[in-house]
Amino acid sequence: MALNKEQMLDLYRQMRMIREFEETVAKFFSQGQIPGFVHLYIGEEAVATGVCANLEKQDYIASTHRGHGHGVARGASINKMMAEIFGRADGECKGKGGSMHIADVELGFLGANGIVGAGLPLATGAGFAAKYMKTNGVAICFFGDASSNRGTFHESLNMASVQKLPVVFVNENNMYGISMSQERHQNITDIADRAGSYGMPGIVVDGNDVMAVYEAAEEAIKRARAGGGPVLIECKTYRHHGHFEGDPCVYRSDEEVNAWKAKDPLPRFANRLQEMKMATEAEISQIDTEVKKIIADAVEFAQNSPVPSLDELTTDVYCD
Amino acid sequence: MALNKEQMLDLYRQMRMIREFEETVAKFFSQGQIPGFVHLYIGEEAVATGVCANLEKQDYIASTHRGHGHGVARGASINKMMAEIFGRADGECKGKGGSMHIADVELGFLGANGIVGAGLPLATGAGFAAKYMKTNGVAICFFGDASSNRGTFHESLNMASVQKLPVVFVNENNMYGISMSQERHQNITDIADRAGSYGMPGIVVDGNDVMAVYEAAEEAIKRARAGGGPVLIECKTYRHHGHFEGDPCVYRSDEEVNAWKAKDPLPRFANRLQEMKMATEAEISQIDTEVKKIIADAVEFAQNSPVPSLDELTTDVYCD
Amino acid sequence: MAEKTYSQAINEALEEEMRRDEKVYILGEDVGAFGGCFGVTTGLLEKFGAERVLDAPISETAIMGSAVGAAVAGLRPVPEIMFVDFVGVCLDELLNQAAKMHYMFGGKAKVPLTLRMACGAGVGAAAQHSQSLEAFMCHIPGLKVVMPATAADAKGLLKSAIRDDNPVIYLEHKALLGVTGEVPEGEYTIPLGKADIKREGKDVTILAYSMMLHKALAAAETLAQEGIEAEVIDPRTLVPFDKETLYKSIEKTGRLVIVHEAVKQGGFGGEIAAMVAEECFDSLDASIKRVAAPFSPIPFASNLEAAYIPDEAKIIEAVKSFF
Amino acid sequence: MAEKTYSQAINEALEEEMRRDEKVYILGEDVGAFGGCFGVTTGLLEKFGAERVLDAPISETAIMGSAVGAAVAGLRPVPEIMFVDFVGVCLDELLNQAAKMHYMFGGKAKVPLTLRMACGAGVGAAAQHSQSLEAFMCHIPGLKVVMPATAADAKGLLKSAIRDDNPVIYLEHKALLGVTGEVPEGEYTIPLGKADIKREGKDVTILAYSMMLHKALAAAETLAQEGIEAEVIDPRTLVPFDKETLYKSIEKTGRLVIVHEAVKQGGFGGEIAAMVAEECFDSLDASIKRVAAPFSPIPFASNLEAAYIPDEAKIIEAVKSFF
Ligand SMILES: Cc1ncc(C[n+]2csc(CCOP(=O)(O)OP(=O)(O)O)c2C)c(N)n1
Ligand SMILES: Cc1ncc(C[n+]2csc(CCOP(=O)(O)OP(=O)(O)O)c2C)c(N)n1
Ligand SMILES: [Mg+2]
Ligand SMILES: [Mg+2]
Repeated sequence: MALNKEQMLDLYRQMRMIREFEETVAKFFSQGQIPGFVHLYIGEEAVATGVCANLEKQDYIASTHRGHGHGVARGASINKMMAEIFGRADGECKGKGGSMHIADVELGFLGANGIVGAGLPLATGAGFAAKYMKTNGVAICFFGDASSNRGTFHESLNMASVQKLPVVFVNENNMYGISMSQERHQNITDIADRAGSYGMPGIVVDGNDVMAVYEAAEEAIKRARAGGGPVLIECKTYRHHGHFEGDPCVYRSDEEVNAWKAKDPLPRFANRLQEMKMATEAEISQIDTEVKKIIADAVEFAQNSPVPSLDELTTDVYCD
Repeated sequence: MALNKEQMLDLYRQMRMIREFEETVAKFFSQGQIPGFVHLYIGEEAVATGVCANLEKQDYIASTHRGHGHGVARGASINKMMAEIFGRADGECKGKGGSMHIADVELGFLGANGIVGAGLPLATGAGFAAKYMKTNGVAICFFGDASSNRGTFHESLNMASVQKLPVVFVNENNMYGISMSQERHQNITDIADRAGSYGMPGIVVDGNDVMAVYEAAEEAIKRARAGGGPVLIECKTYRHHGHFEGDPCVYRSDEEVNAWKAKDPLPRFANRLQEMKMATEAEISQIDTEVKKIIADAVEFAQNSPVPSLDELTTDVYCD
Repeated sequence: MAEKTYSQAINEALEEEMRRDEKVYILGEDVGAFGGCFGVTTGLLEKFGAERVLDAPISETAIMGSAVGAAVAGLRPVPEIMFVDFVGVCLDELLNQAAKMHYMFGGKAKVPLTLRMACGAGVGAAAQHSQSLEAFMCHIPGLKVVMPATAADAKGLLKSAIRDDNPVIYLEHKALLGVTGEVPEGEYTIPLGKADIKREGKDVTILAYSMMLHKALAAAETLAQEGIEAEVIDPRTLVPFDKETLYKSIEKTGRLVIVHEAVKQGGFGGEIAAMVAEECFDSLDASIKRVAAPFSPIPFASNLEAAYIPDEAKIIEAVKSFF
Repeated sequence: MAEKTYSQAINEALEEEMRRDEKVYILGEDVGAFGGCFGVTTGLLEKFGAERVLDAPISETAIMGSAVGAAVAGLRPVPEIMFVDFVGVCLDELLNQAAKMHYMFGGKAKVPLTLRMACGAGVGAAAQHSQSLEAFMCHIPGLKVVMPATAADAKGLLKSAIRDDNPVIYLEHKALLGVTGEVPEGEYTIPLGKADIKREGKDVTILAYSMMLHKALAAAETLAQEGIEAEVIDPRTLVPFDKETLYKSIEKTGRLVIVHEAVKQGGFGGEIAAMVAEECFDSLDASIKRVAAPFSPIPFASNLEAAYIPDEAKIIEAVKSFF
């Protein structure tokens, strides 16, 4: 279905929101205001944005260690996400989870995950629940290129296929698992080809083109909702930052990074919007300004939120 | 390389040895003389036989819960194997392992294994060792159709491919994982197709034709020894007995079983030998008689062996 | 009340809970037409259909992980992993997903699932099919751990486990499956975390669970003939653990023997002994004894296996060392 | 002797053992050019090449399982799993393969491998990257478990682990990696199973390992100022465990505090307490105290994490409860 102007601008706004969110997190991390590990999504915004724009209320997403972008795209509260990353009481998880465990189950966001490949069976189960309860929902699983070498990938795609579940597996191929380039961690070029092992369709898409991602996801999700079973979509993309903040990136060249920065999904889509006469430069920079404000407010929200009360240490271990 | 008469008769003898071994185990199990779980290889003899006939001293095999046939084909002592299954002190493992853990590491037999799919990374490691130590050896991994759905399958084939290891993965597709038929446990017909996910060749072979298995394995092993990397060979076959002794087999029809029994690898190869004028009926029945004697002797050996001394309970936990 | 096997009691609990709540479903290898490796799920496929009794591929991480995902999304899965020995192939789904989600997400996720697994030795199944690994599970905050010893407890505890909003590990001992006992019909639940005094006594407390309860009761009968009255406590659930019942008994008897089939070193008996040594030290008149398996894998040969499994004689010996 | 970090000491041990024995190789995620997630393997790729320092795909079952296969086939692998938290994705390869092969095969197989994993909290890494899971490993017959607390011990124990013919679990605490100490140059080994009395004292025995040793030593200094002389024992290896050194100390002090960072319930401290309560009861003048983490996942927020990790104050409080 062709997108209208408003929808197109929403895609842009969403990507900008992720970018601004991440750059802000990077800044505060470098200042020592954020503890732990932080994995940023900068450069990959088109994937989460293009996929999640297709989702409905009853749908689920499972995410990864690089999860902020997925949360933003799924519509999780920017304020609460930021507060969570700062480890504050008003965070999505009361400050108990942090960057690697941001979640909002009510929104169908099954959480970032610190265990590579752990989201794959979770999404499979959420898809099973949708089918079982006939909610007409789908489950999306985001996962990285290197994660496609974990056993959970294999077991989950096989099970989803055998049970014909409404699950769309979205591979974010940013060409590296930490320092391991794809050609060193697997002897194939297109991860989408692995779909054949499970008798499901596998599709390759330009992951830096938000429209292309949107359309591929649209078709796969439609198919899944209609009972057609799972699909594997591989989105070729790149992370601009290191694996985690602080990574000196000895394993890749400046040329490679620059070549990919030239394909940055944000200016690319901004230009396209203008070419298509969907937006003027002024409209775009207005969005940028609005987003900046939202993120700045989120930082304020986070910084004003208290640290969790020490009573919280041993609550939420069990529910009654 | 074309096999000569002696080699051909050896293939037959090996298959007969496995068959006789297994039928004997079945008999004593049904009499309550063998404890625990027993999974028989009857019907699948051509696979282990055809593959192992290609092996050299420095090679390794990793096996499964259905491991007697692999042990026999690798040349493990018939007496000690039988004694092990009876739980006696003179068994391959002093009676501590039993049917599911028969092993003879000096012979390169890395053991039967009670954990489905566990042999895959073990064989990968043995293949790695061969390459690392430049022994010119290869490692073979036998595993079932249903085992190809475990994560270890995926991780091992990917690693073997990336490291270009001399490993041949031999899938024994007997169409069932316990009660689950292949079409219910995976949405593909040929498991060999999964090789594509790892950029390695995948070959389908008639697993009830010992010559076909021999030839496919010969080529794959040659390639692996020459540094060409791993291969996946799928052997289509069938188990005549239940999953384990005592299984009433409610999940499959008599017609199906009978159709496969008509393709029994033993009479089939016996006929072929006669057609090829490689053996007379008399020669074949002489082999059968010799084998019967060897197995009868093994039973005697086992039954005459004492049960392990109670001191053995806590030895061999650590080596010094 | 009808006489039923432990296995039938489990089957009955599954059936009743599936009838009571449509969100309950079963997922595991060969749980359908085959009825499970030990026949425990026999007949459920016929009663509830393949949508609620799902045969799974041999993919334990997908079985467990999808159960966690489905639970978070609102279902009440009852996955089966055939043998607790296999828990190592899908432990991450328990350790880092099911157990931690409620906490990591600040209380916003619930993971109401009950994982059934067969445990224990005694059937010649050797080192990889005979273990008792409850200690792993008891060390993971967020999990509950249930180990019934009788048919009635098997039913009542399983029904409670399935209704619990937390991930519950339910370990059924394979050598108990055929053991019979009186089982209440219909609605019958036992709260998780409540020990049961299976035999009263004043001279010594024996704490034993699962298969070992039966050996402890037999030992107690023998000891009674020699004038030693043992109180035999079955904790039934290890997490949460009913300290009160145990401490009260120790106050009375002053002596404690802990019995479990798991390897002694690092077993849950150590935790219980440590708890008692910390919180109940003044009630103790003597050292705490543990009767448990030696620090070795489980051997195949029948005579070795029999020597491996703690038995009546070893329990009696431990008790007598006090007198 | 040179002052080195714990991390450098590990690196040095790896380098020396790789030079000594060609059969030693390293396999893990990002252990090559990246130098490992924490930089511990920095420089080894350059020294030994990609055939002996192998970057692996994210495939922990293949990393562990292939290491087991290679060990049985004659090599001495030193695999790295980045965080002990990930052990659940490859536990079967430890539990049912590496640990049991020697026994199951009647003594005919050897599995000489050393698995390195980072453990511990204190860096804000939250629930799935901060755990101390040694209790699992200590409950598995066939494994040895090593947890060094100082740079010198890190070196000496790792060299012994690599030379050991059994599978050894070597847990390095991530918050200790940068801590410095005197490290002997060249050949320097410490036998597995030998505790070290890190501080002598007569009033109370504190048993602490890994990161907690340092907190125990700090607590002991504070206590000394108040006239309480604590003996601080570092077991260094949990399996095999040096009971003798501990029991001797308890005979002298009559009081025991066990400190570990792992969750208290089901932690290895329970085993130690139980051992003492069973075998050394008469030497005890008071109940056995354990200082350990609460029964909860590890929280992210820095203040919660700090409250979670056992500290000097809690150790002092436990000791003082005796006096
Ligand atoms: C099971 C497991 N193994 C290893 C890690 C450490 N680790 C975290 S992220 C990562 C790389 C993931 O690469 P990829 O899947 O391509 O995702 P990307 O980081 O590129 O987005 C690794 C090895 C982990 N968290 N979990
Ligand atoms: C990890 C694990 N899961 C389940 C089992 C139980 N089990 C033993 S054999 C088997 C079926 C194996 O099927 P397949 O791989 O096709 O081999 P086959 O028995 O047909 O030779 C199952 C489920 C096991 N031993 N290990
Ligand atoms: Mg990547
Ligand atoms: Mg099969």
